[in-house]
Amino acid sequence: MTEILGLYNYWIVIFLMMTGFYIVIARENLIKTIIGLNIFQTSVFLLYITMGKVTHGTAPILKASHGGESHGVEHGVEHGAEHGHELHAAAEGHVDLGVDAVKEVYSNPIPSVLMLTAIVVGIATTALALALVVRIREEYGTIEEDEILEMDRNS
Amino acid sequence: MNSFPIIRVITKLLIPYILLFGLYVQFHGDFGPGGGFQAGVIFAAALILYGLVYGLPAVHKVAPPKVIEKLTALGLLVYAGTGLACMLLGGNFLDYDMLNHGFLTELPAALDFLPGDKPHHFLPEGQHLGIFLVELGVGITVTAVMTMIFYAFAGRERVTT
Amino acid sequence: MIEQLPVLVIVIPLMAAPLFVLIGNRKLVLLLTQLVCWTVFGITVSLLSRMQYGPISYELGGWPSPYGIVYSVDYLSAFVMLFVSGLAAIVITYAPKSIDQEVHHSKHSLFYASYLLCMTGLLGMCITGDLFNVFVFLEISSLSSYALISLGKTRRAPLAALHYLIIGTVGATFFLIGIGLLYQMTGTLNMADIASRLQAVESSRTMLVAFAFMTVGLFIKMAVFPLHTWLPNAYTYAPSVVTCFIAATATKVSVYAFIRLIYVIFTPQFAFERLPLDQALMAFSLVGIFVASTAAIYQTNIKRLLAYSSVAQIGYMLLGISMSNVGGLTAGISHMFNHALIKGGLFMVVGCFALRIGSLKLEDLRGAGKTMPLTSFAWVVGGLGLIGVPMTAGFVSKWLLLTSALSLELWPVAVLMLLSSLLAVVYIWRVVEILYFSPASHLAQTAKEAPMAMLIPTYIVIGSTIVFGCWTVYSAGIAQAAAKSLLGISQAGGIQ
Amino acid sequence: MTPENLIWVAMLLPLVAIALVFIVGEKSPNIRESCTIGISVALFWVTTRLAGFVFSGGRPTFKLGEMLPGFEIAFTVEPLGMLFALVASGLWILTTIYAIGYMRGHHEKNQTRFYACFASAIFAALAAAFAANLFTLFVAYELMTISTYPLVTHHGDEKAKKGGRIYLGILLSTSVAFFMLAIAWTWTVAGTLEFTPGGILAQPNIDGKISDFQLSVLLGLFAFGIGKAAIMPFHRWLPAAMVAPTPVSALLHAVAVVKVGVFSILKVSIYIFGIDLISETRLGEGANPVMMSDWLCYLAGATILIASLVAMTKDNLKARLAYSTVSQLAYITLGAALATSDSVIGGGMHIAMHAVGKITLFFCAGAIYVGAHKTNISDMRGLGRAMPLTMGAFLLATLSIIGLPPGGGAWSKWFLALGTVQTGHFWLLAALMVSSLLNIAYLIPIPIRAFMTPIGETPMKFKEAPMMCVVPLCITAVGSVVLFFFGNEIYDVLLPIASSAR
Repeated sequence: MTEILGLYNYWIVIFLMMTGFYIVIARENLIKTIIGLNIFQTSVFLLYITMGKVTHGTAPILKASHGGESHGVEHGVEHGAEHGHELHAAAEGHVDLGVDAVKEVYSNPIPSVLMLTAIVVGIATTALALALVVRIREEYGTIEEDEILEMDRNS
Repeated sequence: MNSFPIIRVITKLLIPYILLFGLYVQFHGDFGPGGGFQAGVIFAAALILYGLVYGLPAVHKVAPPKVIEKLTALGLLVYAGTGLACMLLGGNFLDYDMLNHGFLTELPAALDFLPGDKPHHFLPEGQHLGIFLVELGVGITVTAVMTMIFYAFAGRERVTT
Repeated sequence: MIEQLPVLVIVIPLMAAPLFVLIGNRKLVLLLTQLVCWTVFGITVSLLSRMQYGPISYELGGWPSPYGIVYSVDYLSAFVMLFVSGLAAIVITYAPKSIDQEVHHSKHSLFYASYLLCMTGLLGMCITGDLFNVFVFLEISSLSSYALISLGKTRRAPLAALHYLIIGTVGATFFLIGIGLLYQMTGTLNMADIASRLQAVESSRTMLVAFAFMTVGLFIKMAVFPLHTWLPNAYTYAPSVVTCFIAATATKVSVYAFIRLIYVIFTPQFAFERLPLDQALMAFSLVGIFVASTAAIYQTNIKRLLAYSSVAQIGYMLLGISMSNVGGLTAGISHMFNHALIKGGLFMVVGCFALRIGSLKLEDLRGAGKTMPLTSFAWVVGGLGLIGVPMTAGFVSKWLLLTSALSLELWPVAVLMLLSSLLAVVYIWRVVEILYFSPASHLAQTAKEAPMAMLIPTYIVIGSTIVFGCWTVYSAGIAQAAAKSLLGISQAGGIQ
Repeated sequence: MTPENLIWVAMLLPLVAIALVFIVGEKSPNIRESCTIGISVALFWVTTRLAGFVFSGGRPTFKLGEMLPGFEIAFTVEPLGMLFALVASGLWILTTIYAIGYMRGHHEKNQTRFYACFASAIFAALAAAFAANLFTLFVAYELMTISTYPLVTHHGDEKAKKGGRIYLGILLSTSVAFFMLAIAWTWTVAGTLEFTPGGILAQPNIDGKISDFQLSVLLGLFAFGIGKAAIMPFHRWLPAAMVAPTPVSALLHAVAVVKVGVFSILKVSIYIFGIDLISETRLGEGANPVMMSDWLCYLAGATILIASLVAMTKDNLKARLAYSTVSQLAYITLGAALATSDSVIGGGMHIAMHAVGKITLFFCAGAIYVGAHKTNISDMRGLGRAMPLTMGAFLLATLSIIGLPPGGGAWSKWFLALGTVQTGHFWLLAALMVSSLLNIAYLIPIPIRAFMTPIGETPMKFKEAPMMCVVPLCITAVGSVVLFFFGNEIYDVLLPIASSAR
């Protein structure tokens, strides 16, 4: 039971995903289709973000004592390698940052960062889709797909 | 919505703070949470709010569509230009470490008298400078794009069916 | 600067696109677009010529792999980039007159910017070694192609673009889900790193789900048979130039991504031995070839006819990929190249017809062979390539496919494949008869021959299908090198 | 010039002709046609030079390059191909002269396209004749199909379009569906496609890569895949192609196209299977195992008889000749399928004999059409008096086709009959004899009716076709008789291909 309930975030994701997908498939109204598409995309954002969250973890901000110094001094590959390693460790959920053995648990920032990009993509898609719908309405005078197809068939 | 004085006044009061908050988010981007995208959206929110309340002509005066269109491109160019600059300085694309300039990075002695904790950096360099520039570019583009989307939809004629 | 070439492929068009918006002058932008496209083509040529010294990898921002984003160039990606950028360049050289007629002047600079962005996205998908980056570039190319398609003259164009957008976004989101699940399992996004970590994970359920999502997502993007519904409308209603470019390159790049997915990330053992994907692919592609070719026979619009033929041709590529031996993979990869040339060329011919006749209905094209002899002849040559007549590029890939099917003793596949190419004879020859041996239609009678500025690029592409039909060192030869290097990765698993 | 150079010069000449024809174009037809004639004469001279080398035992080779890894475009000249090339290039001269008379007499359109396609068909025929491997042969074979399509649909009307559709449809379908499959199969089994004396499939057969039964299936794929050989039921394209102008029917459907088909079948049986493999592989258990090619022999026999019978029913002269061609082509296929050295030589000989005879008949049909505007045999009553030269030539050629001395066809039929006896196929011998009778029945009445009519009924308003038409047909008619006296020479020339097996 706990296994099923403990994964509640996935249940939510799946529920949203299917809701969105259903709307995309079933709705004739173009705007509603786009809304469905948005819900569908959002569910994926949630999937990523919940995946990155580590229980009791905080935001992954490096303390000045650690991050601040290292940034100014190290360069290039060394720097990158260390940085990458941290991120990588964070990805696995248990993080041991800093030599002074301060055990702090961070959430994995990468999924959130990825989603930032995906959100941008989503916005662009939605904007473009809406723009297309506006043009369609100007041309056909309706945004009901079945009516549009009917008009196309007749013309 | 021109005829609701309360909304007009409140909007006028709100907009400076929205803009200020946008700036905060923008310039905090290379230190902590925040950055160009969020800042851009906040900025654009201010413009859109203005447009909603005072009408499209008013906001066109503040941010002419032509300018906004060019800004979209400009922001992207700032971003890519930063990467290109790194390349021209001998590194890989977006290798910010190439942006180290060694100019006024430490606080000058003349300013020692300032009270409080002394900041680490005076002028950002390397990674900080790179991220700052990139975020700036992103901020400009996002502001412009968001506003442009608003313009595009708000500027359409009403269709009569 | 030479070591910077991999990133320049992306950066140059990416920076040029916003620059165009700033410039805004129609003529200047056109000139710059052509300049950029040819430069990028030059870079990809030099990248490919460097392949004999081994693959190149480029670390973005100096962050080493697997932490940073890596651009990696090997035979396969260099080859695909070469023909994508090459066709982009030749199509844009051909484009001005056609665009002048079909796209409103105020939109030209935005059109060229979108064109470059689309190319950037396609090239990026090829070059990047980071899985999430693939998604980003996929969306860049898709978004710009939605925009380009919606610029078509008829009012159906926006609707076709919107349909494509909805289906395409669902596909891309599926791909994104797959990436997420893979990331969850391996904690990395670098393709090579994922591959090595997946070997440790015995095929878990997550892996299966991830694989399924990504495969279906890409199937939508490459218009594999039952998921192809967006393609005919999108190709038909887009401006001619856009159709030339997208039809020649976009689906091929998705096929490329699919090859990477199977051969680099999941390994063919997983896809073809543990899962019966090879049989499924064969079934899908054969059914697709037959259904789409038959559909092509019954079309009355020449662009839609070619669109259905594209759906069918994707089947041949997948057929080759599903064989998972050097021969089959070589056939699949070289068919990507050959078909890009042939279909690009044929759509360029169609663009010439659109310019001079103004209609793409077959009945309006009747007798165009008299008034537009050069254009019509280009159709014949390209059509022969599509059918797969010897000495044309199409024959090379079909021959490779046939021999490798026989070497695997896939008799039914070989026979069905040959029978299916007879369908191509029917739909190509139908048009040939209409062009040459029918009483001229009202529109075709008064048409003039297409301008040289369009005919010369068309003939370069069509001519190259003959050149690469007779001389295959740089088409099938490179495809074979790519296939070998792909299978070299999986040789440990004992795939032949 | 070395023989190696002669090969590529020979193949280059038709290409030059294409270029010249296009450059000169409609502007000055006289120059265009003299170019074609000049080049065809040059080509004939080159092939005779080459023939000198080849018939004295040389096997010059010319490699053009690798088209695909492992698949070369290469040319090697051996006697059978040389004979075919000689026939094709020699008859090209005559056909060109004839075509000038015919096309001008008829005011045909699109003559530039006509001559260009003609030259490219000759190019394809030469490439096929010289092909060193099956792959090159296939490429040339397809090139032939494509380049002759515009000739078939030359008139551009609905009937021509329909004929062209059948022509292209059957030839392309069979070659793609069967021929290509057969080649790919051969390649996967044998690892080579080189034409090798003694065949390349014997070793894989011993190694068990291909069973006896599969060999038979492969032979079937080849026989049906080479649709140009017009084995029933894939013969429909040949009558359909008769919508073409007569010179086209003459050269292409008596010489180049159909002969490429049977030539390919001979090549395959001699150099891919090897006649020993065909004749020694037996299918079935028990006391009476059958030869693996038996079914093909009987199919060819059936084609011979059925096509002859169909020919009798045709009143249109060209249609009758077309079905006669189907029947005659099956002789050659029969020779390949019987796979004895005599039958193979007979088949090879028949390529030359039938070509010269049948082209004469077609020339005559065209001349009658030009001179008297008649296409139906029933209308030709008494024409012999008006057109004595034409009908006389017709009679001579008829003798050769039937296989009566002094027609050249007598020899090839003789060797084919020998082949049937050697392999014990007495039913086929009977078929050959019956078909000769049928030939008499459907060909002889034509000249007889033309000459043997009372003078009163003779319509005297017709006269001979232009000299450009009549001279070539007289030459070929004489040629078909002359060949009878050179039977021994041809036999000696072709002997190496049959004896190379061991």
